[in-house]
Amino acid sequence: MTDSPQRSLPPPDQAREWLETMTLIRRFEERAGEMYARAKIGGFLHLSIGEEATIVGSARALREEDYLISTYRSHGHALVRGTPPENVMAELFGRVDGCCHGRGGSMHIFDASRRFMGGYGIVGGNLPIAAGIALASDYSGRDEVTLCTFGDGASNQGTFGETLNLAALWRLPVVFMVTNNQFGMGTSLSRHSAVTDLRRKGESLGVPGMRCDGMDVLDTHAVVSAAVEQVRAERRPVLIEAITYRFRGHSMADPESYRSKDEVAAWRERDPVPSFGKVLLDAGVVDESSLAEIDAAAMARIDAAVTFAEGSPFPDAGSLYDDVYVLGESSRGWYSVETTEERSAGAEGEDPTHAANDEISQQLTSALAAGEDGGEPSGAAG
Amino acid sequence: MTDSPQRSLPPPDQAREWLETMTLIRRFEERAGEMYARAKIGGFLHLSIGEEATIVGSARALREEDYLISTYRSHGHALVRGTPPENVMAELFGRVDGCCHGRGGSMHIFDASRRFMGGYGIVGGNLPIAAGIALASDYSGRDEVTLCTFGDGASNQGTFGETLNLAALWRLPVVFMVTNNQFGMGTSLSRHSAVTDLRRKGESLGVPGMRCDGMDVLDTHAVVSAAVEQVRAERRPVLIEAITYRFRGHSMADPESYRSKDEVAAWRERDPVPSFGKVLLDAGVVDESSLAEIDAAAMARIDAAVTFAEGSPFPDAGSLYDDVYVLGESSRGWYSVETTEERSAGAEGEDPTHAANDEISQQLTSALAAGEDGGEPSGAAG
Amino acid sequence: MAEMRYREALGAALREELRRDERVVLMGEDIGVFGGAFKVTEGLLDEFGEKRVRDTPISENTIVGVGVGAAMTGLRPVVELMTINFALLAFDQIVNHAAHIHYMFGGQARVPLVVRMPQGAGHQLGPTHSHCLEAMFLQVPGLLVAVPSTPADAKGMLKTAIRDENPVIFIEHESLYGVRGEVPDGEDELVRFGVARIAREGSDVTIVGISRMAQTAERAAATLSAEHGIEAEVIDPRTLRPLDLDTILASVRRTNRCVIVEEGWPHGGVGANLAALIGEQAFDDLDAPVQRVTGADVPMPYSKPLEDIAYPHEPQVVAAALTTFGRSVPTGAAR
Amino acid sequence: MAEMRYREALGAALREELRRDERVVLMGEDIGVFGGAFKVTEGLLDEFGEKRVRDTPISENTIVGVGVGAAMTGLRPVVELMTINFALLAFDQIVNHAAHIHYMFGGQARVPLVVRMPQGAGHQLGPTHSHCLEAMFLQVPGLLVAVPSTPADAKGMLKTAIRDENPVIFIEHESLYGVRGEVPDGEDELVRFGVARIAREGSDVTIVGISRMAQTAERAAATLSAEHGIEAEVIDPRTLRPLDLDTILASVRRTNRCVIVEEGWPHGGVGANLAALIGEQAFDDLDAPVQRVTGADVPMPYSKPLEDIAYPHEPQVVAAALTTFGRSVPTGAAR
Ligand SMILES: Cc1ncc(C[n+]2csc(CCOP(=O)(O)OP(=O)(O)O)c2C)c(N)n1
Ligand SMILES: Cc1ncc(C[n+]2csc(CCOP(=O)(O)OP(=O)(O)O)c2C)c(N)n1
Ligand SMILES: [Mg+2]
Ligand SMILES: [Mg+2]
Repeated sequence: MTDSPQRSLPPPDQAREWLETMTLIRRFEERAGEMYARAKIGGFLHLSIGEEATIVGSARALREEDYLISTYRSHGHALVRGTPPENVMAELFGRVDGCCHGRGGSMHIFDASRRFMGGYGIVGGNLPIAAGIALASDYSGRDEVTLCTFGDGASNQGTFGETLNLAALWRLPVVFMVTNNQFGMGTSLSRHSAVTDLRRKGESLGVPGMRCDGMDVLDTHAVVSAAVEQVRAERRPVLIEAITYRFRGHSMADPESYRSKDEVAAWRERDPVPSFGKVLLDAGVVDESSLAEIDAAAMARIDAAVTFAEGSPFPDAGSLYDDVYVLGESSRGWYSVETTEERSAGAEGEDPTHAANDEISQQLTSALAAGEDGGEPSGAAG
Repeated sequence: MTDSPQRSLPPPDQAREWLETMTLIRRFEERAGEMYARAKIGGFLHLSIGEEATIVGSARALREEDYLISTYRSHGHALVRGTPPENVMAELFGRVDGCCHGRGGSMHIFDASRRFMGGYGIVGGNLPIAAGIALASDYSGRDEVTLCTFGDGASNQGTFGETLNLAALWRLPVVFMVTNNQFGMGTSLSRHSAVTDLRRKGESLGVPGMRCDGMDVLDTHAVVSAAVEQVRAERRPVLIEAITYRFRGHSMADPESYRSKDEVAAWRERDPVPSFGKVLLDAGVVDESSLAEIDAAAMARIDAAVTFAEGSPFPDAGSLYDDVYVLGESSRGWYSVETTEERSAGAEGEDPTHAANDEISQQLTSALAAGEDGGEPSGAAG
Repeated sequence: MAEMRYREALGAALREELRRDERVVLMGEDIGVFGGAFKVTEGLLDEFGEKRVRDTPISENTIVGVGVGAAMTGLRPVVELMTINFALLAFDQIVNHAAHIHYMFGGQARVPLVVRMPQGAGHQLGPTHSHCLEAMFLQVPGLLVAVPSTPADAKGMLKTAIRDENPVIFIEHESLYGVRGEVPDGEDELVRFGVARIAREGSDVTIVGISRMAQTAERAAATLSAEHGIEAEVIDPRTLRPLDLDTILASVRRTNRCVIVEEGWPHGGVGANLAALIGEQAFDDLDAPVQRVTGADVPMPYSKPLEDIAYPHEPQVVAAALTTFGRSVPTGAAR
Repeated sequence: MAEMRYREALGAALREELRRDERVVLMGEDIGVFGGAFKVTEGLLDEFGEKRVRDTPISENTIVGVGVGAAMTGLRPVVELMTINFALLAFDQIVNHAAHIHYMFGGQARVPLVVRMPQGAGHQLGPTHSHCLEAMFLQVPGLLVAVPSTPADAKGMLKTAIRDENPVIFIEHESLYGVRGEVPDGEDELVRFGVARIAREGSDVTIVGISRMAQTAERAAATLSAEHGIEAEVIDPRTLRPLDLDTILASVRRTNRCVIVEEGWPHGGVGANLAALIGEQAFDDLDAPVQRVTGADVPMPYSKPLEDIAYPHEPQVVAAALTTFGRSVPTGAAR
């Protein structure tokens, strides 16, 4: 079923780290779900429970300098790259210590320092961006590969065909990985894609395909490693289909009426986290007590993340207009337009502690007025 | 090279009509080019000289009730469906008797009465529309097939992948035909598409491919007929690649620096119009004098078309706002917004005969004011 | 009359039109088996089957284009885009095709297509999922633009949209789906386009509220009356094309003051457009500059306290209305 | 100073920036072998090679997205869209991605991307090929929007755009490509964003002209002076974001009259935005309503006489200016 060239266990330390990371992701997601239920987290929350082997197996095929780019279902992708759970959780809580200072939320996680390039809310939106990142690597003569993950549903978006063609034509070092979790929201694979053998979906675009068992971290790692090294050497894209399943709803609001409990239960039997635990147990890499330790450590880390997130302040109202623009020397004038409204009051019934201060209306108008020579006329709001 | 199931000459009358139509299209296009050079025609003018066998061979595979939809290079598509050259030429001249009353011009030809569904200026824009037309046929239980033609360059547009997938999934009766004339503007096939065997470009989308020799009207007709009947029976899309070449530039403004004179000359040896003439001559369907007659008849018809177009008036300035909306009973209010400007003057240095009359400003504001009960307040411009 | 939610009113309109007219067909992502991202289409697949209630792949531009083609050849498609944010992928089919086909083909083809979608902030969906884009659609000749703010209008206007011969951009609001209101019974209770709704009569200041902001404006008007002795007239234009400018102008000519409230970005918004039109048509009637209350000129932040101050609430509307009387509200007291 | 065409000035800016900065890379349909649909990039492939001057497939949304990704990771991409009409296919990457990434990722990523494209009517390209869309881009926080109207500005502003750290929507005009003008020599002759150009000084009425309409406004001003004794001040804002509203307001405060001229659609256009801002900020200084002269509210017809009356020319600007003095022009005499 898969295109795994070899499927052997890595050195014990490494194998253990994979299990630790898969466990961390699992525990993170579970806790995030709880925090959502307790209204600590707002917006949409898309969990990747069930997809941990796909995430860890693929990301561990990358070098540190390689890029990873994902979708709105990306907490695990940040964690696997090393973003501290504290900062991811704080982002979900909308706090200043969130990895995007609370600006992006669950759908828009990002960590430039670890080359995790986001976190995009628009289905199919990350594919062209991945090609652009790979172009920059290639252009600069750097050896890096970009791993771009997206869903089965995304393979129907126009950017899929456009980007795969362009990447093949320009020989860009991208590994496209379709995380086939069998559904685009509530629409099952065969109801949204005419071709359901997704690894073939790049063939007509000049992108050869491979498949891996996304429930099996070893298989995923083996296939993606082969792909990454092939892409690195030949500088041509490939498409990998990872077969997996999300155990939870599409997002927290999903009643899951589109699939049966039996189907979910059947897939849960292949739960990638305990499965890999068992593999390591059987191989003697871990024993029962170290399995328990790994889980306890993950839980403790998530506890710490929640505590950290709770303790981090909300962004100051005065920061609302920060980073809309990079303010440079070459411009003046009104970057943003303010209307007569004063941003001085919160929502009806809201605690007024979030009230903005008077300075906001300064920031949003003549952004560089401060640095200006006084020669030009300056409006009241400037 | 092609997927022609049979490739026999049709009955003499039919064969002769094909040659007549190919000749008519050729002469039309040549004359349009001249009229453009004489500034009788404005805008962009995309000629299909060289592609006549593709146009006639494919369109003649259709029944009258089938739909044809094309691109900005579509004079031939209108003519083959029976739109009088007079009305097509008048459209190019921007006159009221143009098939779109001068609104669309060369890129936006349309003839609802003959089920020629346009003429679209946006590369790739007609594909989803074709699927929608086919949906309407299917939905209404009608037997019709839609033939959708577009260029090799268009196969890189997002709508290509999106539409082929949707059409395959919904089993829509569309024949997609990529008119591979080797270039998207000045970019050659291998420089814009990673896969150059375009008939394969639908495979990953669930749409099987065929190929025809687009320089040969018999081959094109045989392949497209097989495809149309297959689609009609099975109600599933197919993709046909027609291999052809445009002998002229992309549009009239094209210096053609991207290809060599030799390449053009080599393709011109396979000129589809004289080639088919020769076939008919060899088969005894026509003799030399009837060949000359066919050409003379085409020339005469084009002369008549030019005379007709010249004689047709320009649209009245007062018609500017006609048909922006279908004005219905269910609405009132300002459909359009007029500003203070009066549309009473032509361009600088222009003949003032085109000056709009005062009524325009009425039309564009309170469109239905006339039919209103007087109960509501009515503004000055209403 | 029956009380129902905005969401239910929309669903009822769809159901009734599906029953009434064989040509009506619904298409969209997850509108069938899933029942719609916001449950507007819930139950319709069961009642009308897969032919008429069609789940689509995630292909926004193409879905709209399929609607265009089907509309040109006899169907009355109602396309749901899951949210307005994804309409940015379909601008080509909406502007270059749906809006222009009737005109550019000289009136030969009609595009009786409805594109439904919700907009709006307030649910912490962050920068890519909180747009209010009515002002972009508003610009395009050939489109009609509807922004219903009550359950009754949601139903009556959606029915009108489906029966109209033009492409209609039908903009719902995520925060209104749960709102309840009285909805007239009857299959033919249409709400005409281009007729503004006077939500509240008053003679001191005109407040125009767009989409959800019509409700915010009504609350502000109540506060103005109770706390400041100011009687505001609240107008919900209902459609931005056609626009019932006459009703707005008549009100402004009486009140001599105007506040426009919208949730979208300020630069080039609906408010700017109305302010310009009012400035042109009622210049001498204005006793104070037209005030605009708009969303903040930023991508919508996720974090709750930032999101809260990035779109308008009642206190800002009250403050803007007071400004037209030369009264200013001390900072911090606006609530 | 050298005299050159607008087109050449743009080409020179690209050439100089390609030479100056290794990170600058051009991408677009037919910009290489073909030399550019409007010949702006002619010769650049020969000089800089395929690595830096890249022909792309016809995939607008993806081309812009590739620019976004490359900009985030160190390049300075300049993407050419063949015309602004095709930008409607790329609105998702422009709005949801290019404009919002810096903000939504908390300042961690920058998108120093330039998207160049021409707009405009006047060449009989019909409904799908004649749009003026600056007002749509103007709405979006995170974007800078440049609309140069002279060769000198074309060059100086394109260089500024390439060096800026923000995504810049750089809107050229098809009818300006052949226009000649003096262009300062020197690699570092930048034209700052947010500084309006006062094309002509005058004290009687302020005329703001957008994109090509700055030139139409200048001609109208000459006529106003010669035939009506009215001295108009003509302002070209050059960039719509950032906007030099200060300069416009200062002028209006002196002249007490304002006319805004744009080629795009009237509903929600640049003129509406400026009229609203002026109405808010200079209400008491206005002696007459702000006048807007805009393109007609129709898809652009192909036929020459219809196209001619569907976008503004000098006589309409003159008439609008006279209107601010209460003088009306008899119909038919506006020419
Ligand atoms: C352009 C766009 N259309 C629709 C949506 C709404 N939406 C969010 S996730 C989703 C399903 C995507 O499915 P898939 O690509 O398989 O990814 P998965 O959620 O299964 O990880 C949809 C339709 C969106 N975010 N963006
Ligand atoms: C969306 C879009 N992008 C770009 C263009 C400009 N353009 C017009 S025709 C053309 C080339 C199309 O090539 P192809 O599809 O092969 O068709 P052909 O012209 O060869 O018939 C281009 C780039 C356009 N009209 N629409
Ligand atoms: Mg999925
Ligand atoms: Mg071609």
